[in-house]
Amino acid sequence: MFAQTTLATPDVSWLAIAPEITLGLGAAIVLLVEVQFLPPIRRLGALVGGILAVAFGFSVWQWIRVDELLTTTDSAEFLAGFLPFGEMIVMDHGSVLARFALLTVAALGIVSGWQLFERLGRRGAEALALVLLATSGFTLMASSVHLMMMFLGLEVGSIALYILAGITRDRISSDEAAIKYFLLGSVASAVFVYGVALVFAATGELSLLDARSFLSGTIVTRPAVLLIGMAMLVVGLGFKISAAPFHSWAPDVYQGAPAGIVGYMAAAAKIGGFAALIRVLHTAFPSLLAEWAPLIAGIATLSMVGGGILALVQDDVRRLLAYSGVTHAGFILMGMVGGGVGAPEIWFYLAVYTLQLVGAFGVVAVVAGATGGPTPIAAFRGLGRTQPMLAVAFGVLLLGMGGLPLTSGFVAKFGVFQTAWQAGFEWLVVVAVLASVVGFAFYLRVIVAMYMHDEADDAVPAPTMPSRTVVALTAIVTVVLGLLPAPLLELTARAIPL
Amino acid sequence: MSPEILVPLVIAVPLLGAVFLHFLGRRIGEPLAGWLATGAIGTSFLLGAISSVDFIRGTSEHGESIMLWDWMPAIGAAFEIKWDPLAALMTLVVTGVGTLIHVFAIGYMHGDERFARFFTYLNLFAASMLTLVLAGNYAMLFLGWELVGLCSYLLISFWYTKPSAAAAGKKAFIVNRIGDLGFMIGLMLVFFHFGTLSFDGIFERAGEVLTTGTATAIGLLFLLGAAGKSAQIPLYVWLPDAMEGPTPVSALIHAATMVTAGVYVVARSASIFQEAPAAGMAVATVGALTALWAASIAIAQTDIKKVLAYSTVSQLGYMFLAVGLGGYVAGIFHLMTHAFFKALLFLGAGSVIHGMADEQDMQKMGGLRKHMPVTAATMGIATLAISGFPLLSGFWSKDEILAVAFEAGGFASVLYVIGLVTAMLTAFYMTRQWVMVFAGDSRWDEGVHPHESPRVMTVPLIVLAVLSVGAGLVNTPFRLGLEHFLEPAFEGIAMAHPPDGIGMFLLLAAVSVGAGLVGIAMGGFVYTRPREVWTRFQTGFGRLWTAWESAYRVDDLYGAALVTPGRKASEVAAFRFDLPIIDGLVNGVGRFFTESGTRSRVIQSGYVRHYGVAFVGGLLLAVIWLLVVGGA
Amino acid sequence: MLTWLIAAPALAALVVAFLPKDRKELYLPVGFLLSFVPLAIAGYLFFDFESGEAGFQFTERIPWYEPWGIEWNLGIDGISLGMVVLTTILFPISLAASTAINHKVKEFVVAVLFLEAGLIGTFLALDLFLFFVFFEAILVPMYFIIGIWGSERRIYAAIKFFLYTAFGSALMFAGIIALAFLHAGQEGVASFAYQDLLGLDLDVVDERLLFAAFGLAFAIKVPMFPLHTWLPDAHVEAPTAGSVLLAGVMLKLGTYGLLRFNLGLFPEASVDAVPIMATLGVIGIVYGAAVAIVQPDLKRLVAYSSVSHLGFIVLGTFALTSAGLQGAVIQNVNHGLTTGALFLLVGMIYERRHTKKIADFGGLWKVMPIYAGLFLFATFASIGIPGLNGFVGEFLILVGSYATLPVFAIIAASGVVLAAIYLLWAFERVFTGVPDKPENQALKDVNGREIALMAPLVVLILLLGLYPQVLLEKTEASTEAILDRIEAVTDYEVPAPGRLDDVFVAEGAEE
Amino acid sequence: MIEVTAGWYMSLAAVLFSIGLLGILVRRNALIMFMCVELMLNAVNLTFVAAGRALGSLEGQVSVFFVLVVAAAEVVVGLAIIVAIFRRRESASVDELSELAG
Amino acid sequence: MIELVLFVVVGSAAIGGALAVIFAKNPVYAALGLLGTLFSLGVFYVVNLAHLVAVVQVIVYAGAVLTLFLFVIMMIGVDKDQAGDEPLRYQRALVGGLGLIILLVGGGLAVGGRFDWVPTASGAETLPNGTVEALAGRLFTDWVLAFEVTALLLTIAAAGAIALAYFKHDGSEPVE
Repeated sequence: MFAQTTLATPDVSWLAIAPEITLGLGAAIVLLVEVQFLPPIRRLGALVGGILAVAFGFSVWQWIRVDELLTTTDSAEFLAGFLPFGEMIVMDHGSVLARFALLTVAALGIVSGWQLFERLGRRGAEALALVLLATSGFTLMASSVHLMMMFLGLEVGSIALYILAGITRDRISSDEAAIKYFLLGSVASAVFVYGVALVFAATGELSLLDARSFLSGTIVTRPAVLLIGMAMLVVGLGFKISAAPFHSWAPDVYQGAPAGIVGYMAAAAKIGGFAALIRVLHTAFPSLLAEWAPLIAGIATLSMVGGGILALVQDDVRRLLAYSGVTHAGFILMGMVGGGVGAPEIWFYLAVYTLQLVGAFGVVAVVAGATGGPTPIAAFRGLGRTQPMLAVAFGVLLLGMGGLPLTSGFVAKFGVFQTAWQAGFEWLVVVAVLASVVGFAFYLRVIVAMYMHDEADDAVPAPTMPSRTVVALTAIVTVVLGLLPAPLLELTARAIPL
Repeated sequence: MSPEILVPLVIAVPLLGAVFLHFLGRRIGEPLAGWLATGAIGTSFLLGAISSVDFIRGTSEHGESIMLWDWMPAIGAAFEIKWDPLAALMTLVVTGVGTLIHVFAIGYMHGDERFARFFTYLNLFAASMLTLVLAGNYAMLFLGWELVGLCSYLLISFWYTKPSAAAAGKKAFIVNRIGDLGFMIGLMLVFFHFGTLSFDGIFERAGEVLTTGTATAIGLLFLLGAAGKSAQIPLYVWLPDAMEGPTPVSALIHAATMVTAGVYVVARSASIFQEAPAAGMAVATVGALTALWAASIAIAQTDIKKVLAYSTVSQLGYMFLAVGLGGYVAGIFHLMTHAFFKALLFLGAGSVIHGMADEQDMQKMGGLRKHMPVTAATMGIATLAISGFPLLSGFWSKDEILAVAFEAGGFASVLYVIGLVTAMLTAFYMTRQWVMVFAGDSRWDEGVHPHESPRVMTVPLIVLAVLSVGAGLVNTPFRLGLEHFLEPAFEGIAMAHPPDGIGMFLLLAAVSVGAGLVGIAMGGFVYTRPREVWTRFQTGFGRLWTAWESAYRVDDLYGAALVTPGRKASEVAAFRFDLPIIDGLVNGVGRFFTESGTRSRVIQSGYVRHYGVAFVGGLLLAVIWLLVVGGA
Repeated sequence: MLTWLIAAPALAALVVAFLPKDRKELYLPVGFLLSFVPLAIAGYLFFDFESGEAGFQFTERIPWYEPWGIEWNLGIDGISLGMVVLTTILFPISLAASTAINHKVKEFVVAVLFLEAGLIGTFLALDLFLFFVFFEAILVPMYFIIGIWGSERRIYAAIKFFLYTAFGSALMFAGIIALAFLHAGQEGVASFAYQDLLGLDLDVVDERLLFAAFGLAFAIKVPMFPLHTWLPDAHVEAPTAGSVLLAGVMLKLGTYGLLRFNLGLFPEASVDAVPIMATLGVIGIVYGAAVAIVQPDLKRLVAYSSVSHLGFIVLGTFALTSAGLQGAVIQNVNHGLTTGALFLLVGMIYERRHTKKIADFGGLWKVMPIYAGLFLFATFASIGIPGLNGFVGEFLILVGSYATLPVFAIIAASGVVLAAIYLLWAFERVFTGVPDKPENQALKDVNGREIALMAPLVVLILLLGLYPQVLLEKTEASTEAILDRIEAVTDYEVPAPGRLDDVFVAEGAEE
Repeated sequence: MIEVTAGWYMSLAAVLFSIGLLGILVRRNALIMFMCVELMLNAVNLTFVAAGRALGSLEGQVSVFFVLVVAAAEVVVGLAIIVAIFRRRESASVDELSELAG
Repeated sequence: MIELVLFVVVGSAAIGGALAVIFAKNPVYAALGLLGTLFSLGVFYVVNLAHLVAVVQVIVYAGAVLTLFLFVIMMIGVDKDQAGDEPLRYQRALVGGLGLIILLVGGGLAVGGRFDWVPTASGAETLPNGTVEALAGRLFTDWVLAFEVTALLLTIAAAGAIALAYFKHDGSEPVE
């Protein structure tokens, strides 16, 4: 009786989503194992480590596969592998890079914040699962070439982060962080999806590629809807990357959320947000570059200057890092004003910066101590004498964020500066170089505290082995990439989006 | 041996002496250190003498320039020696007088804890002075020029624990520097126009390269420099203070040698001044005025060394008068004779001070004649010599200068009159000094037991006395030995000469000798009488005398006009401008940022709904921007 | 070779860093000994250097990351040679002078050695990107040296120093990027190599902007009036070694940069900028000296004297005559030696009395004659007494700049007088008179180590004063080359004093 | 007669969206702020549907489903957070949560 | 004609409900206002040929979500602290300003007909009256990945709810 309609199955490329599947299943497994066996949290940690490793392995495989695809002549095979699932997501170097970055950040974040997970006890399992899920969400967001897909990924990531922000119950400020993050975040995503709707209304397309071809094909006589939609997309993502004036959540959340997880939260949101921003603006609206480039430049300026000035007067290192994150959002946005050509520099900057971020928050977590209490700059006094190794690493990381030559931060800054200059935004570069000087000003305040003041009253606990390793690792990478950036640069150089 | 080797040694020997004494002087100690130093400079006297034989014989006319090594080739500066009669003469004077003063100093500095160091400086000075006179280019000349200044600084403030001495040394150096400023600028011009600083490169082409304008400029700038070194108006103020130094220093540096450097430079640059008569006249005028000015001050001084100091200034004025008018031989001639008798005077004064246990106030002396006969006799001779007593050295040289001035005529005849008056004053105050010190009855405090100085000090006095008597004979109107000797050095220069003819000579001589005798008579008449007479005599001049006594209060004037305002100015610059304004601005920038930071913190009020407002506001801005740019 | 010259101190720093914790007494000696390695290399370079050779020697070029056109591009010429040698000489001395450092000795030695590596790198780098890397990186060790081992207001001074200079170099960084892309625009490929960038033809506006960007960075480093106020603070607070290196080498980055990059890359703009730069230079000379006169603190006084002396270098540089440039180059070295010596001496007295206030002293000559002698020597070197090095540079500069900037030269000459005033007055107050204060009477004279520290400086001061040819003959070709380039690309003509035609031109000017 | 184009519906949606947006700013009860978010999401849905119809594309309607799902998930989490906070401090006013500032 | 009437009536109802949400003193009224809006939107969905959506709208939103809201409202008590006062200074003014701007921009666009837009070529074929099957087709072919991702969402929601709101009976937390 029922009319049999045959559905045309889309090209399915399991490889393209293998990491996400791993993560998703992994999360489920973690939860189930926890419920079933109540294992010690360490076991779960090992398990999560394994999951991340597997996911990373898949990503590497993807990378290789992408290289192959790019060499194939068979267009069908190419499309099937490159744009699987009805062109919902793309498997290109950019998306794989995003996976590398996010997985690394997740691993390091968990390790450096391990104390927290141990303290969470049974809730630790949920926390771990949520980290995995958030990661998968952001990877999807980064690899999607379809607005709704992007929205879903964004939500998966964000909602997980809202929960993580409020997951610890020992501190009131954790609640505040969670609710602020959640309310503002959901408004932002509402704005984003409204933008999706408007773009859909204006172009009739949700797929970025189709939208581009539509826009390149037709002259939009009444672009109001399209433009408003675009603005809303930019704003929605601007919130995720905490660019001024959409940054206001960042300081409070960084300060309120448990120290152990902030590093990951900040880094993951930035990676996903920027990956999406590149895709939306470059893949869908290259024809409107002239319109949105100035807008991006404006946001960048506001972020660099405003963030810098506010960071100058912070007393809590977490807030300081939050505002510095705002300035960094501004710097990274500079790489976008030239369109897609800046993508490699953006990716380099993201990789470098997020590593430093995680490392820095690793230190913060140590100083915050088990309770994840407040971390005023005063708490870092005399760290150079009490915890020399920690202090040196932190100093390196801070100077790296400041963009001091011989650190990776400098190379990264140089990259985005030159793309902006190439794009004809000389004034933006001038603003940026001056802003980076302001940057030094507030990073130095911490260094001053560490090296030029006497010890604080309550001694800083010795860092645990895991966090020690993470901090050291990130610091070393910062220096090494500052001396020999070429390998990573050659990697990111391939990440030109469609 | 040929000068190429010997002449460099003239400089090298005392220099090595200085270096040696610097490191080992303390070890070998007194008096050997002194004898070593004396030996060093004595050696270079001999070397100089040997090398200048040819000039005296007249076999080698122009001498030669000896290239040692490159210094600043970009501006034609090298370590090169110009060995010509002028240099030779200066060398002999410097080393000759220098040797005698070294000997004297051995006795004078006896017992000083830094005995050896003193001779180190003396030798260093000798080397520097010789560098100055032997220099083959202006750069090297300037090298010596500055080094003698340095040595004079070291020697004036030799007794540095005396604040006055330290201050005097500093003052001397800085005032000299002001002069050097002029000299340096002069050198800049020279280099700019000649492209080199080497004498040979300059003097041949002076005529073709220089216009009167530039020549005058250079000349005046050199005059400024010379005025600094040779203590002429307006820069003479350091010399009286320089008397803080040990007396041998005053004799050597501030009477015989260093202060004559200015005269030497003018003579050396004759070919430049030739292009600039105005500059020459300026030199002469400055000289004449200084002569009178200083002489008038000397009249009223009661410090035995101050009298000599102002007298030196005044005599240097004579030399300037001469060289300014082009009477180079006359100038140099007087330079030489003056070196002898003024050195003698200073040493004599030193001997007196020595014998009087460091008493310098002439009012506390008198009647020393019988206690220190040698000193008295020798100083008497010197006094007569400087007063231009016939047939003594001063007579010949001074008369030649006056004669030159007379001959030049025109404005110069005014200068001649000034010179004449000065001659009279000189005679007066010198006689006054001698009488106050040696004649009359003793006025010294009890406890003081004046005694003749040891042989080592008196011998130099005697030698110098002989020279003061006889040195004049090298250049008399009847036998112009010095003139012939120096001529090669001034080849191509139109030199001013005294009028020819014995009659004229006798007439002028008579006039000046008359002036001198008047002075002597007056001095003798007043100051052999008891004190009341002097005071009546002095009060007779009223305010004028006090003005002289206080040296016209020029120091106070400079202090009020230059030093204090300068200090004020730099204080304002440092504490009213640099710190509050410039640095204030810098810190202001920093404060601006932090301030704006603190102010903008209110935006981050912590109220989520405020954040919402910010968010929505941003959103609207973005929308509106895109709509506007997108042309919707 | 050059790479090793940079690497040697860096490696030395690592060696020290990995010395065992319990052998504290080793840190300083080891660092000191290792700092002779770069000195040896530099010495070799100096004697192997081809005199009369205008171009760069011992060059090394290895691409760093082609797509961006950045390279590891080193070379040395007459202008940098002197600075490199000076640097390598001053470092062992300042290390040996740091026995008073009693806490965090290891960190100190490491910081100093890294600073050396950075400074040498800055002088050798021919790739502008690389140059900037070093130029900025050296701020950190110096920042720590001032901030950790300095005196009371060290933190204020350190931060001020860091931010002020970083601010200056920020715009230069933009300028460097701009240059690279201008090159890309003309040659198709972005390049930061000095050799390539020389070939650019810039339009007037660009060139002036770039000149300004670079100029600002270097003017702050020099420091030129009115950007000098960080210097006194930094000097006063820094430890002895810090002051010596700051004044001796770091400030020279400014003058070196002006000479190498502003003159080298932007000849047109340089010629146009002569009035401004010369004015600032002369103001610096007079103003610095005037302010120095009344400074109550010895180090502040010497710091302001540096402002004054470096004014001479700026003037000489922008006089654009061969004598002026040679003077500037050699004065760079001279000032390093004399001021270094002065700071060493002040440091010695500070270690004994823990004060730098002139008012606290008096009559020291009596209690420590050798010290007084050394101080007097350095003082006169700084005043510019002929026969000592200071004179050679200043005299060349003055005589050289008269040809093009007569008025400026004349005003500048007055700095010579002022120098005598402030230095001798200070000397008088510190050393002469009787030592009335009890704590001064007990002072010990300099010991063997301290004399050994000063000895090389004294020797060099005399050597460069009496026979500057050792350096000048090597620099001449390079300075001439710069002038030739300026003459080639602009209508400016370097005056050759003494040429009769010039003389007549000058007459015309006078009438 | 006037024809009701999709533009009308979209305008209506825009109005609703704006109301929701401003509502967030004026209400300080977390729950109600959260309702405002729902309001915004519904405005989005209306846009999707209307536009989808006008374009004759199903994508609009499909999207609505996902928006719904997201909304549901958000509700769960959001209410959980609100409840958790309420447990601690007996109030749902966000104005009382303003320790973190500056 | 009917559509116009519907639009005016229901549309005003929707707006009314929305306004109720942001102005009602009592959270319950706010919830009911929201409910009204949801229903009116359901109507519009029907009008716009999105029947399935309309149904889901009513069931899911009105049925589930709203109930949940009301439940929580009841649980945490209906606090009347939402008096007319506004603790934050300038807040009202700011919001008013923003509203005004929105009004101006939106109004301007609407008047200028700018917010109206041209249905594009792809809109040639019109939707079938009854789209369930077609929807299913879309969902399970091209959108299948998105469909799966919603699974992640729900997992998160579940895990999150537990993590956040899970307490022992004594009210103390399992952590301590």
